[in-house]
Amino acid sequence: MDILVVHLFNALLYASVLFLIAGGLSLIYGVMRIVNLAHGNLFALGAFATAWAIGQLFAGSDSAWLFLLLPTGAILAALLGAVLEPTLLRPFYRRPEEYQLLVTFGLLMILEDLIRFVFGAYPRSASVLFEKAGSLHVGEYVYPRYNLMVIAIGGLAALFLWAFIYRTKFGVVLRATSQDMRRASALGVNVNLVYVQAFTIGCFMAGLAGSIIVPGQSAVLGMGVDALVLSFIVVVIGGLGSLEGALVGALIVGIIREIGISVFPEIELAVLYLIAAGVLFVRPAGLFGRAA
Amino acid sequence: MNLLETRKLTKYFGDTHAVDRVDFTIGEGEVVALIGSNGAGKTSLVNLISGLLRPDSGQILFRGADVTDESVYGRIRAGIARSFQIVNLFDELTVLDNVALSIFSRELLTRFFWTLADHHHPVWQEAHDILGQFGLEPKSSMLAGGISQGERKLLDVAVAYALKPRLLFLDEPTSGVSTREKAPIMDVISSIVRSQQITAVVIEHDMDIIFKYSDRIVVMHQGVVLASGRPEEIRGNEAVKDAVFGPSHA
Amino acid sequence: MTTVPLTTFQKRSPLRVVVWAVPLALLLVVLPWAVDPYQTILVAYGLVMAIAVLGFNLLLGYTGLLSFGHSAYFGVGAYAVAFMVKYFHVESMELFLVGAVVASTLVTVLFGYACVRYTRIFFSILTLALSQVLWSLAYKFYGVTGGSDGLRVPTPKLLGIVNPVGEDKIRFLTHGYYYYVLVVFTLCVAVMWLVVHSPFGMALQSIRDNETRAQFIGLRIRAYRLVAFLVSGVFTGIAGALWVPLNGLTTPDILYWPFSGEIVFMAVLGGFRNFTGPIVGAVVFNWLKTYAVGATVYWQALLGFVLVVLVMVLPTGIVGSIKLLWARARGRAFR
Amino acid sequence: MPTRREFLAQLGVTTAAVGGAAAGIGVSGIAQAQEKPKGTIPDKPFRIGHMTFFTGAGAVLGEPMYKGNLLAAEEINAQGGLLGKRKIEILKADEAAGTDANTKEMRRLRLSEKVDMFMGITSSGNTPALGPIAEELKLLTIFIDGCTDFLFDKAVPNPRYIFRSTNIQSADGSTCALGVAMTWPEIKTYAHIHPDYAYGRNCYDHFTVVTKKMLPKAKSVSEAWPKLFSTDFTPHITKTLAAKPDLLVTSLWGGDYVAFYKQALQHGLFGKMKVATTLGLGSVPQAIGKDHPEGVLSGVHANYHFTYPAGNRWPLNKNFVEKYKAKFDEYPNFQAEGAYTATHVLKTAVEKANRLTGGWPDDDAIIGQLEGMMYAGPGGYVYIRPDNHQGYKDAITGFSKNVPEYPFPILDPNRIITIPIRNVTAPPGWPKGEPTSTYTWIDQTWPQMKA
Repeated sequence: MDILVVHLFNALLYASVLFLIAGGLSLIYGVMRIVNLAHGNLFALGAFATAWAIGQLFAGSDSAWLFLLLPTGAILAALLGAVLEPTLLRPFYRRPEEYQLLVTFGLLMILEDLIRFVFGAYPRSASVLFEKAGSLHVGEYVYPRYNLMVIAIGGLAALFLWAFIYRTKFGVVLRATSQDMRRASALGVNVNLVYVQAFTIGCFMAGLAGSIIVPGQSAVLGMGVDALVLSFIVVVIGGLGSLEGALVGALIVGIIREIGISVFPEIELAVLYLIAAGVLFVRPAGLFGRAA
Repeated sequence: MNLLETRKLTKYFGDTHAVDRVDFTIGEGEVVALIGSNGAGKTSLVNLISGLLRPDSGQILFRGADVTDESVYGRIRAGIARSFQIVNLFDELTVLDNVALSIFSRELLTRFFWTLADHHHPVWQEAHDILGQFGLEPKSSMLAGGISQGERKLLDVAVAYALKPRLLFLDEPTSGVSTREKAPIMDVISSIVRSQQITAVVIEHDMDIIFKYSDRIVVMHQGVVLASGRPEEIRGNEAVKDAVFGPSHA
Repeated sequence: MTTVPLTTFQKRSPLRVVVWAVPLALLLVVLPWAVDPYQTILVAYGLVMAIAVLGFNLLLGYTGLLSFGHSAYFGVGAYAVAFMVKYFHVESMELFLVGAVVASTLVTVLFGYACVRYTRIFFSILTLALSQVLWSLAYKFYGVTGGSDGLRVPTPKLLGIVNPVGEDKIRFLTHGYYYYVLVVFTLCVAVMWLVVHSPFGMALQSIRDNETRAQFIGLRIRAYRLVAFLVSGVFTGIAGALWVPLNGLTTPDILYWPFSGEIVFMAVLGGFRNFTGPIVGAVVFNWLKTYAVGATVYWQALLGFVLVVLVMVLPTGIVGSIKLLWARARGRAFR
Repeated sequence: MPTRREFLAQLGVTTAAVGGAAAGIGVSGIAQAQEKPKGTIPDKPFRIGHMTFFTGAGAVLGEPMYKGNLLAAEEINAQGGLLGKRKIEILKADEAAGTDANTKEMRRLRLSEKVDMFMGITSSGNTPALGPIAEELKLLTIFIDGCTDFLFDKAVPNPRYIFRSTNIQSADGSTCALGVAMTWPEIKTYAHIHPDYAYGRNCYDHFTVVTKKMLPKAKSVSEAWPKLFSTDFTPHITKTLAAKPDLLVTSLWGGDYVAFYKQALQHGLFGKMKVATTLGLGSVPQAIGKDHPEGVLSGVHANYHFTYPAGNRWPLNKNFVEKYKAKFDEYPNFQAEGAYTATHVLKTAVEKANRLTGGWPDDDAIIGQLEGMMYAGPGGYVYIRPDNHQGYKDAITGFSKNVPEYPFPILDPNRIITIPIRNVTAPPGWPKGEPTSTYTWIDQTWPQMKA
């Protein structure tokens, strides 16, 4: 029985991180109709930046204040997003999708090496926070408290995002722009501003995912490419452009992965993709998607 | 026998009754004008008959056969073709290619991937002939995206005409061109339609054109057929005037 | 932006192609005797990739569908060969090619059926997701595929002849195998040229330009897209089969989605609106990547930078830009 | 039928703190005096293409390999180079570019950069790919690691140009299993966590076959196969905990192992079961923190740990560790030792060949000297078997222990386990088997212990 709780925590842990990444990807697509292939690298950037701040800048420190450094990566990713959107992506909105995909694919390759250049080629960790948080008892098992924090942050982010989009004025503007950019523009909405904000939020989410995951795990090169393809599974299941879809998709992927590793250890990864493929054949637009 | 007949054909968009239980018939060889104010349901009716839209209820009979559930492809094979109100061409292909494509498709030659398109000489000959009929031959090697609006409207009709349809829908063939150009365009289209004895339905706003070129006029208003008759009958119909031109017009 | 007409279907003399194709072909024929073996091997890689990109471009350039999952069909071709070696001890290159065609046909029909219901970004993401299914299978079914270690493929028999030049594999690659690739490449180019200049190819371009109107001249667009998808996938599968003996083994890397990205990259580099664009793109990319990897650990950034600049400044690619310059030089403005 | 204790003794599995002792005939060593070379030697640099992981998660294991190569090359160059003339020049190549890119790069190094020799390789996924290419290229090659049995069992069964210096991979799983059988014979259940690639599969196979013989009552109750270079082992740990085994055996290494043990600590895994690793302390020693539990059977790839053979008993090791520490400010791992030794092995082979032929010896002459060479390196004697070109040295493993001298755990100097390598690997002439020759050899020739 207790083990089920632990399995559930694991699934939620994975889902929280995936939701943050895939949710950001989906939000950006929903508003700007652009699929950012470099999105996974912003996740990686978040992880490396936070690991750098905690593991190197304040190496050796054991203070609880270190928790304040956690958002470093998220903020850095958001800043990068705020710069990238107007400079690199904006010229491409009027151009065919293949160019949009390609420019973000180019960005992916550049960011991959930029991270290597800035943070070095070795894995980085910030495990001091993970260790500080300690563990708690779940029946006969012990579970890292830090992982529960990650789940909480993921849940809070989902809640906050929902409130932001459905309960604030900016949310209204965002949704209006997402539904009809021209009409919103005619109604006096500064579309450029909305775009840069939406992109920044999306990048922030990806960076946050990287930031909170790194103390419990570590930052390695290539994590961005892997994360992107996983978040594609999430949005494929949930439906591109839908935040609800990203949430449900992340939960499904989190649960399936946990079951897959426990029951089909030989083919855990394949199980995930096979189920995504199954959803595709039945509902190609995803569970919450609006297909073209 | 009627070439085309719709029975209680209905299409809703939400609460709007775009087409509301319409019974609409066209006889062999007729040239019918379909008129009505904006939103009257003319284009929706054509979309339903040509297969672009699926009806919510009702039937469409073409030459006595029920084509309600037929695909666009099936309807085109049966002989229903259409042009578009907003020009719909293959802009990155040449004018000649646009027409030739229709002929290739009509002759089921587009399945051939083992012969050079170039070598189908009869097709190209026919395409040149058609462009000649429409007065577009001088433009044949230009890109369809690079000719004037009036020429594009004509080409749009030519592409539909090249399918050799039994029934041709022309959705506002002169919209978007200057008044001066309208008559020449209609003259070309009319002479081709008449000479080939094609049954045609023309959606049009310009009353002069309508009265000049059509055998019969069908008036739609708010999704229903308000009146149908010879031009001179419609000309005197007060209800039509109110519906189509607004009460002030009377 | 000026668009150079991709096709004017009538009155295109094959002679005009011959004028530049024949000298180029001669150059390729004498190549192994003129340059060092490594350059020949690189060109062989380039020609193999050119077949794949040529296939890919039937979808992007001619049908208007951007596949981000063409690694799947390349991988299917490669793994088909590896399985034939592993389970049936086949050695004949001709049988390999047949096997790759059969395998990639099966997979493309299945994937294509799901994908051609959608266009634009949805098509791209569907193809990507489906290719990753194959990647995960290749990665995880260790007993069958060798997992990340991949499967080895020994030197094949060409036309039933056991490695005609004896033991030396490098000589085999730069002579026997190089010419084999060159012949298959030439055949593929000829077939693809026929396909895109056939009435069928015209129909694909009409679908690319205007899906609705294509439907209303009586084209069943899904069927056409599916056939295009099939031809495209099979070409890429053939390339996969040719690639394995060159590489010596096949690993899941060629099924992973960034490899699909490289295929797209090659098409855009060469210019996907030109028939020859993919060929030029594949050869140049292959050369560029090899030297970038050798020159700097930051080769990825270098390639990424090239890609970004390319889509910003030269969206018509190498061939498109040359044509444009050529046209300008001759003082003839298009459009 | 021998008892387990008797059979272990037969195998020569010993727990002791002694260095290598007996010197065989014809043993070469680093400290050999330089003789004047015969004939004229060109002064063209001797170019070695060195490919290993310089980036990514594998770099913790790969970079020391390069450093070992570099250190040896500098020592040799300080004496004027190979045969006093040919300075060694190393061209780096990054193994992390992927298997397919690696095969291309090897061809480029040979055909375009004209390297005289190739060294390196960390991943056992890469040697079976590159081995045949090296043979095609007729490129003299000493693989340092990537030690899968598959290379010489299947991929290149009759090697001509390729050699490998560190112990064969099957020894890793077998050594781990023998260590377990000797230390914890009472275990009834065990669980696996292995990276999902050649190395993990190999460890799984050989641990299983040896344990089946030695501890027939012990059952495997759980398996987990995380992707190589993963960072999240939470579900794999949970699965293992749920199975409640007496022992966990894992072949995770490098950054993967670091992330794993930190996560396992927070899940209380080490308190609930014994843990045996094949490569736990085998990555750079300083990568593991003092929070790592003591008493874990900590593998060093059945190869080398810098604390053994201990300093005074085996000066070659003391000398090597000191030089390495001085130059790179870290301690060498088994790959640093492997590459260092391999470079000196090359030097010795070149010198011996020169004495026979005069002038710069051709590759065949060097190969003739490499085959069957017995060489004393920092890690003890290494013997290059002529039939399969594989280097063999006694396998070692031990138990993690924190000592005040080092800021990281080392192998407990009082409980080092050594096994003569010939007793755990298939002998020459044994037919090629599936999954490995050593596997079938153990399966068919080792006696079955009674419970």
